[in-house]
Amino acid sequence: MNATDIQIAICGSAGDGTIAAGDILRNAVAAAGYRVICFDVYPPEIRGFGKCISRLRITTEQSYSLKRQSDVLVSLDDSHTIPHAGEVRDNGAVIFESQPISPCAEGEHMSGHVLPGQIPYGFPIRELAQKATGGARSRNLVVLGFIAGLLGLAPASFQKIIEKKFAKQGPKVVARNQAGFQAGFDAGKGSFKLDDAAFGPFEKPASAGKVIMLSGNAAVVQGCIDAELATFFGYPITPATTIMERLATELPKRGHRLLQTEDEISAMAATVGAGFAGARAATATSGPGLALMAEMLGLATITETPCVIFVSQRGGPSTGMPTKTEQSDLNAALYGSPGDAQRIVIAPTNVEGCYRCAGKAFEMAERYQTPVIVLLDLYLSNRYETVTLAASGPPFVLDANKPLRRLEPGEVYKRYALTADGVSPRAVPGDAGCMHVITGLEHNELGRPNDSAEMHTAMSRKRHDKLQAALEHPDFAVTKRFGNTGRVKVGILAWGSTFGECLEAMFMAQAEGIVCSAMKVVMLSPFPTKAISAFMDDCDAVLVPEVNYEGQFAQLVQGVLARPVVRLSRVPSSPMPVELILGEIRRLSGVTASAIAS
Amino acid sequence: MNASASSAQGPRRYVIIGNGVAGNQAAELLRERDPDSRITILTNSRLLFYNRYLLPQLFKGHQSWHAFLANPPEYYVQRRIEVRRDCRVVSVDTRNKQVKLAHNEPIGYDALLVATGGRSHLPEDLADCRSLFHHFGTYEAAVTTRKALPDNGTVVMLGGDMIGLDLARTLLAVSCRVILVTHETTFWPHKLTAEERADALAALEKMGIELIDGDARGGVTSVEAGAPGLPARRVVFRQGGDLYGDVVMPFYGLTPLVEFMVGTGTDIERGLLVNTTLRTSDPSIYAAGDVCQIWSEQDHAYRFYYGYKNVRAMGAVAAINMTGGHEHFATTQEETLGRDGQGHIDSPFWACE
Amino acid sequence: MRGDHVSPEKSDPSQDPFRQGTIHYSDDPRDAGWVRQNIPCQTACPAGTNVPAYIRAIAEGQHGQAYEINREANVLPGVLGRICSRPCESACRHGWAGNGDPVGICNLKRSAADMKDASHRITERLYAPTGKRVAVVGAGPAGVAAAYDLSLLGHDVTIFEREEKPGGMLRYGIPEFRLPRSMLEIELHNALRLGVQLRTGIAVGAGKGAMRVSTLLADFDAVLLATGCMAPVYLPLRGVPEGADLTQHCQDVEYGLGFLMDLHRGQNKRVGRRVAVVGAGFTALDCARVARRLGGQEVTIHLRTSEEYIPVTSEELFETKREGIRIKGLRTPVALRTDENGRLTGVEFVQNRLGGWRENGRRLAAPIEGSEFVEACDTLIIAIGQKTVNDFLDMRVEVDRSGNVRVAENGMTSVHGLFAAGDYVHGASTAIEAIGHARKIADKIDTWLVNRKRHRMVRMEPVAAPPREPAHDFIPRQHMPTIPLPERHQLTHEVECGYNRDLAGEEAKRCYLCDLRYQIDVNRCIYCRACIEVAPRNCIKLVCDVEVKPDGTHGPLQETKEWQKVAAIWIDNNECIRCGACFKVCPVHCISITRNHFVTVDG
Amino acid sequence: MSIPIMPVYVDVKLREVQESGRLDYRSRSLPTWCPGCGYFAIVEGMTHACNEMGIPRDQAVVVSGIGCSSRFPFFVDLYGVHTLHGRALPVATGIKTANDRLTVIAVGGDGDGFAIGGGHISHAAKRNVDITYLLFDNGIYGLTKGQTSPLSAVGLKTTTTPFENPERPLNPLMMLLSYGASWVGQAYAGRPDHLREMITQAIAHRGFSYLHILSPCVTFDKTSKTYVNLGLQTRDLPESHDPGDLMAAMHQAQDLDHPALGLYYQQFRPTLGDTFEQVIAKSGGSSS
Repeated sequence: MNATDIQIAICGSAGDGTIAAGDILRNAVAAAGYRVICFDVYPPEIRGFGKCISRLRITTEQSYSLKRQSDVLVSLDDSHTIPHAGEVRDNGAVIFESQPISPCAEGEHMSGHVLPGQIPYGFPIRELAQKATGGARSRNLVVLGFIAGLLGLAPASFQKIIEKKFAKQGPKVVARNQAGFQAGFDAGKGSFKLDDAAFGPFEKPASAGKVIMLSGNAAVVQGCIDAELATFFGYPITPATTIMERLATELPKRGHRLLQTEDEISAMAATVGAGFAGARAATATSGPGLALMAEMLGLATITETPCVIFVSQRGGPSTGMPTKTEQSDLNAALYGSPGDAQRIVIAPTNVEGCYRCAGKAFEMAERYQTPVIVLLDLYLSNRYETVTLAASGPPFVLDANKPLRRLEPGEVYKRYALTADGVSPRAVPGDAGCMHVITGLEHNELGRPNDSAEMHTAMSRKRHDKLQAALEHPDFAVTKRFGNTGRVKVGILAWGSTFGECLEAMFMAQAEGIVCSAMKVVMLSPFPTKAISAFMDDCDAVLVPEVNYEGQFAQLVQGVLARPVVRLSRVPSSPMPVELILGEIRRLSGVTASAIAS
Repeated sequence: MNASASSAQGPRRYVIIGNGVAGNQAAELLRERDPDSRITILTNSRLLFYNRYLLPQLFKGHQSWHAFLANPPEYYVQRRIEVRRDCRVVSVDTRNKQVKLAHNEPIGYDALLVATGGRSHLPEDLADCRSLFHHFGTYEAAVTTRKALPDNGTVVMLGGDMIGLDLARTLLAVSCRVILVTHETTFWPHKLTAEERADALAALEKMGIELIDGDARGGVTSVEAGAPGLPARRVVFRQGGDLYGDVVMPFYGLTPLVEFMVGTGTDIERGLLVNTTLRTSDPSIYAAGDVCQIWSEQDHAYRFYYGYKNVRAMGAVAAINMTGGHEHFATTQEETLGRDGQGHIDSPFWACE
Repeated sequence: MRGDHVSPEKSDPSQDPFRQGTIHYSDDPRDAGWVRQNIPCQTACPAGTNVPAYIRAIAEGQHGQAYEINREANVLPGVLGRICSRPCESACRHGWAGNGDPVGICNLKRSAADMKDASHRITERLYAPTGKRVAVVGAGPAGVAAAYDLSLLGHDVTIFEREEKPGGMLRYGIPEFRLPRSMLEIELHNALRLGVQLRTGIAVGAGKGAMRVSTLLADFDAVLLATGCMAPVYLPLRGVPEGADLTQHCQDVEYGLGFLMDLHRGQNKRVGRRVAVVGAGFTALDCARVARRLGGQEVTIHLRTSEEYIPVTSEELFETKREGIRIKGLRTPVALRTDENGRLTGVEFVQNRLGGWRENGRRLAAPIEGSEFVEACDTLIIAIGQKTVNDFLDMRVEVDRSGNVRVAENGMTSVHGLFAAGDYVHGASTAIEAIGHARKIADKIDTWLVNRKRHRMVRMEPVAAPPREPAHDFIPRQHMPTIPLPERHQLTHEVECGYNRDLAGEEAKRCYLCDLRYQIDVNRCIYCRACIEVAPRNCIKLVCDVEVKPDGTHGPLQETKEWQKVAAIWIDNNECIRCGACFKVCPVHCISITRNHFVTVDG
Repeated sequence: MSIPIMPVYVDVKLREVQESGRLDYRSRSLPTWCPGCGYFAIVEGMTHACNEMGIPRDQAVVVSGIGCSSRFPFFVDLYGVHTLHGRALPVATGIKTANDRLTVIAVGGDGDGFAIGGGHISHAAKRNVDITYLLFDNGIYGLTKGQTSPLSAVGLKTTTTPFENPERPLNPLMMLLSYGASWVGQAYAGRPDHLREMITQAIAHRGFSYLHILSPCVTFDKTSKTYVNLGLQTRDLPESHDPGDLMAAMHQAQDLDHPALGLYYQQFRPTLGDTFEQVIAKSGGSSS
């Protein structure tokens, strides 16, 4: 098999254009038909001294996570890149500036850190940029060109992407950046190739459906659009901001509305208001914003107002680590409101899942009249993957409301009528004769305040029971098992972005002869007890890897099922390392489940 | 910023400029003799040390550079020998004991070994045609030359030192045509009498090399790109006449690579001048290999010594003396041009393990 | 509603009123120190040529103006543009580590002379006549430069020259293929036509029929000796008495300068097939190249030291090698080998090793005992230097150990009214050094004669905007076109062709214009580092300290990365390549540019 | 106008700056703002002001919220609190309540102050808590990479207003004047000398002082509040302006096209600390 599998890491200081370079690169290779997975790491400051890394894995078949070792590492800032020199494999390439402008102390130049097995490629990046463009700004494009030239990628798709990316800034800027790319390309092509990272000959595969390059957040936006989101309210917060930014462009084009409110409190309030008025409504935030929204989420739960909240998690608690990924808002998403705050929480595991979950979230919100939290994290929001969109069009139901029955003459509309499935037909302003009041106070079927024990019990039960149907929501897999079927030594149970790493680790373990399988859990509330319980029955040991300290999901599983699991809870400020999971699989495949339980 | 290492505190720092036979031999011995020291090899090359004497094999079939590596990467890891590749040395600050790299980084040293070797010499009157020549000095250059040479193609060799003649043997073996334009440097570094030279030239002809008497033709005046439909290069002679080839390669002997040492106060004539302990006029700087001119008591002159054995011996002597020993370099190398069984010339400079 | 404050009217920072300054003259030693430290070419030039100013003129296409700027310092620009030893280029900032190759200052000087309009009129700034009479002995570069200056200053000058024509070493010591005589004639004529009386063919000396120095002292108010270094330094050889003239000893031996002078006086010179030249200077190279043109087949230059240490430009060395001349180092001739007829068959050399350093920065060589060897040759040309002779004086003049005449602070020798300049004072040097020295002495003679004084100030002229473009930094040094090798057989065919207009324009753009001084107004700076962001190299620094030396120059700026210690953001003019990027980006317009040069003022 | 260009001697300047003592007020590490950012002028101005006023470094606290500007406490060598988005003023009020002797300076950006924290300003002004509030107005959200802010100009294209900002910006000076702030002034980062003077006055004022500082965001706003535009638009308050005349101040504050720099309004009235004392006095207690 002549499959391409190349991982490129570009590392620089904030302001070096590191992320922009990664963006052009991924779009260019995707346009050439490759599958890409990509994740950028960047600091909270715009400029200054923070480290940015853009990592891309480019493959012929879609991969599930980044590799531990890159094939090519590019340094736009040696002080940041030097600690990463070790991540390049033997015979891989390390590309760096050969003529820095200021003197460096001994040991501060990249060339001093290239390991013996790696191939150094020093070249005058800044000088080429200045020669080709008259300034040093285009260093990142020079470097991109160099990569393309060295690895044998055709420049045409790059030039097209560059043109597209800089078109807004005028033809001069486009030309300048293209010249920078070309200068780097010539230098890369002219360099004697000594490393062995190369793109093999590759036919763009004829794919069913449309293959596009999306970040997790962009996929969310695509899902919102395909589900015909009508109103959006938001407040900037990393790493969810790009959802609003994209929607700000996309919604008006479709006659829909977006408003940037003064804070998350207001954003959530407006979302509930629009939901009440019958429009598909959403907001997006991260942990700190979720905390501000907690009060208003409770209102949505008690008023049974459909609304969708995208929560992209970052390192917490409090302001925490705004530009570092973590899966530690699970508890806040599940429970983070006063009272029994029932809600649906779903968590996609890859970019394609972001698209599906986003669209399905609106269906569920309407179908079950509840806030739906779609739990992403920074790693998923910001990573890019190639996604195939079905040729048959969006797979979403555009009106999932329970049909409103025509009222008998003299009948009073019961907004919270107790029904078999717990869902009461919902009227919205404009529906004739169904005028009602929603309130944050506990209420009766009519929506009037009522704090009797019976009513509170009945309403609590209603709000709880109606959600159980979501576990059977049509065309939506709440869990899915991969790997070996039947009895296995080790079963991995995982949620969210970490599942990619789990799958990668599972494949590696299988290659080592370990019988194992992995289950992704997409729906976290209500809890898919049956499916998970059945999976655990098959496993000698169950491993739960997640990126938080307390093992929030493991706790949930143990709490619900009262069965032992092995926790792999780490907070590395980055995605869970594959080899860590693999190590645990290896360890567990040697011992029995009962040994662990004791 | 002051990176100059101090021998008073901490391990000694040895810096070797050059990644060839001499430098690597020295590094190995330095590690043996001073296990705690820090050893750094600086090289312009992007590759680890590889065997340049084997490069003619490239013309027998494709081989990646891996095949030429003298040591695997782990060798350097295990011996804690730092190899800084893709680094160009621009000067040496002998007062502060720092090597300055082109990217503006200083590398401090306690003892420095210059083992940069030589580059193929190009007479000044051919400087204008510099870009039209093909070379053989590095893996990259050799591969580029091989790619430019079609099957059964024609190679014009100018000069014809022993490095070139070694390549010529291989080229003949793969059915290439070799035209040699003779020059006083033909057979360099052998020193031949007029008789010996005539004899050796005859042997070359017998091997199948076509000879052009460069002296009689007044020497090469220029090399030009060939006209369309003709081979890629045209060589023009001073007394008139020309000839064509697919590649033209200068083999006029070697020029020591010492530019970065100019201005350091270290004695240079053509190469770095050293005594028989291979120490230069600067007590912390040694030199070994094709870059140094060694004082010969016998000849009462500074002279060069070539050949794998000599160069390796120099690396060893330098390393021993840099670590407190007192060894003198003495050549064991046969320097006369010999003959093999078929009467073909055979040079001790071709000898290689 | 507008207040008193004047805001910048346009985005163009050059419109900032703070920049609309007037010219300022300073005699603060720090400003003089700045100019000396920052304009390395001008500082290196013995005549103090204002290099940035004339290169700027060439860049603007004003070749005539460039010629005039040159002529203020050096009255023979067209000549020096061809044969100067170029101390300026060795000092040029563009040639500093990491900056590439030095600007072709000398080639540009030549282009100013070559390309000025045919109708170009030179300007002269004449003082009123003083009625004083000055005699100058020797019409070489020093004599001509001094005579020219003295005549401008209003004195009546007479030059006495031994040879038939003026020019000295320039005419008799430099081959025509390096310096065409037409250019020399014009510039000498322009230098002397303001009323200098030129009397050639008149030897000044003690001999019969010669003009005596004592007579001159009696007839003139002042006498300037500029007789140069015309006697060869003798080569000590085994079996030859010390100080003996080797040309008398063997007919195949020549002294370099004598060889060239004979040739340029019109003699028919011959050389053998194999020519050995001993010596390391321009004269040695010239002799070798002449020998090649006279039919020498194997011409070799033998050096005591090695190529690294010889005082010639690399271009000259390269052209010499291209003409097929071999250079061999580390050897000293020790004896001649002759056949039974007394004809030269070879030279015996001894092998050298490099020794210590001479005071003048040159390298010493020490012979290695027992390492003698013979190189066969048919002609030996000895060009190891010249020295002064004083036997023409008919009076006692104090000399130093090496026989050079001593001059006092006021330029006078130990004899009242007798001055000396050029190589005659310093020993053999270069044309530009001779000119530079002669001008200083001329100034002192003027002061002595009529008690006038002049001194230097720094003129600071505001510059509205950076005149350079960043792209100029990437222009490579433009090579001097030369005639092809086969055409180099004639002695009179000039080898170097000179730049054409395009080449000169491109090369002129390369000049950093080091006379531009970029300064930050520390009071207005907000330390935002926008300038550092765009700096092309480490030229703008966060500074905590600096040392000012007694001569007004600065030591290195002490940098810090601690915000608490950053007392100023300052442009390190030593690193600055005058690209102007900082000027354009400064948000509070606190960077100013001035053009700084020395001016000489009366009083 | 023609001023002779006088040479600047770096040795003299370095000594002058070092001896002034103002470098002591800076942090050790370099500010991480984008090069060219106007905020540099503000931190410079503040160190100048504190130095000139002789405020002991351990007697001053800088309180900030979230945003580029709110990194400010890290770049001065004073006590500092980096609080949550929009919440600088309440924290500052708490500090001042606990210890009246401290010099408390709240800093923040236009988003922090007038969007998420907008509700707090009115109350801080009303109470006349004796703190200085330096508001850095660059008219954009910098830290989250260029979204529209409440002070963004109409028509500004930002990432969240890709079809141009349709909303009128707030008029903060009018707001503060009407909230009853007892010292209201405006300065511009591009005029560092004037800015320095205004910061000094603002800190010196006893009561709630509000200094609005126009400052370009060189990274995300290339069209609106740029150095070029602000240089052209800003003007000085007329010399005849009476800072005691609230109506005149409001009149001046109306001109958003040509923002006037200087002290708009100043009034002396009891501070929050004074009223605490009054309450204590009324209750019959006495201060400790």
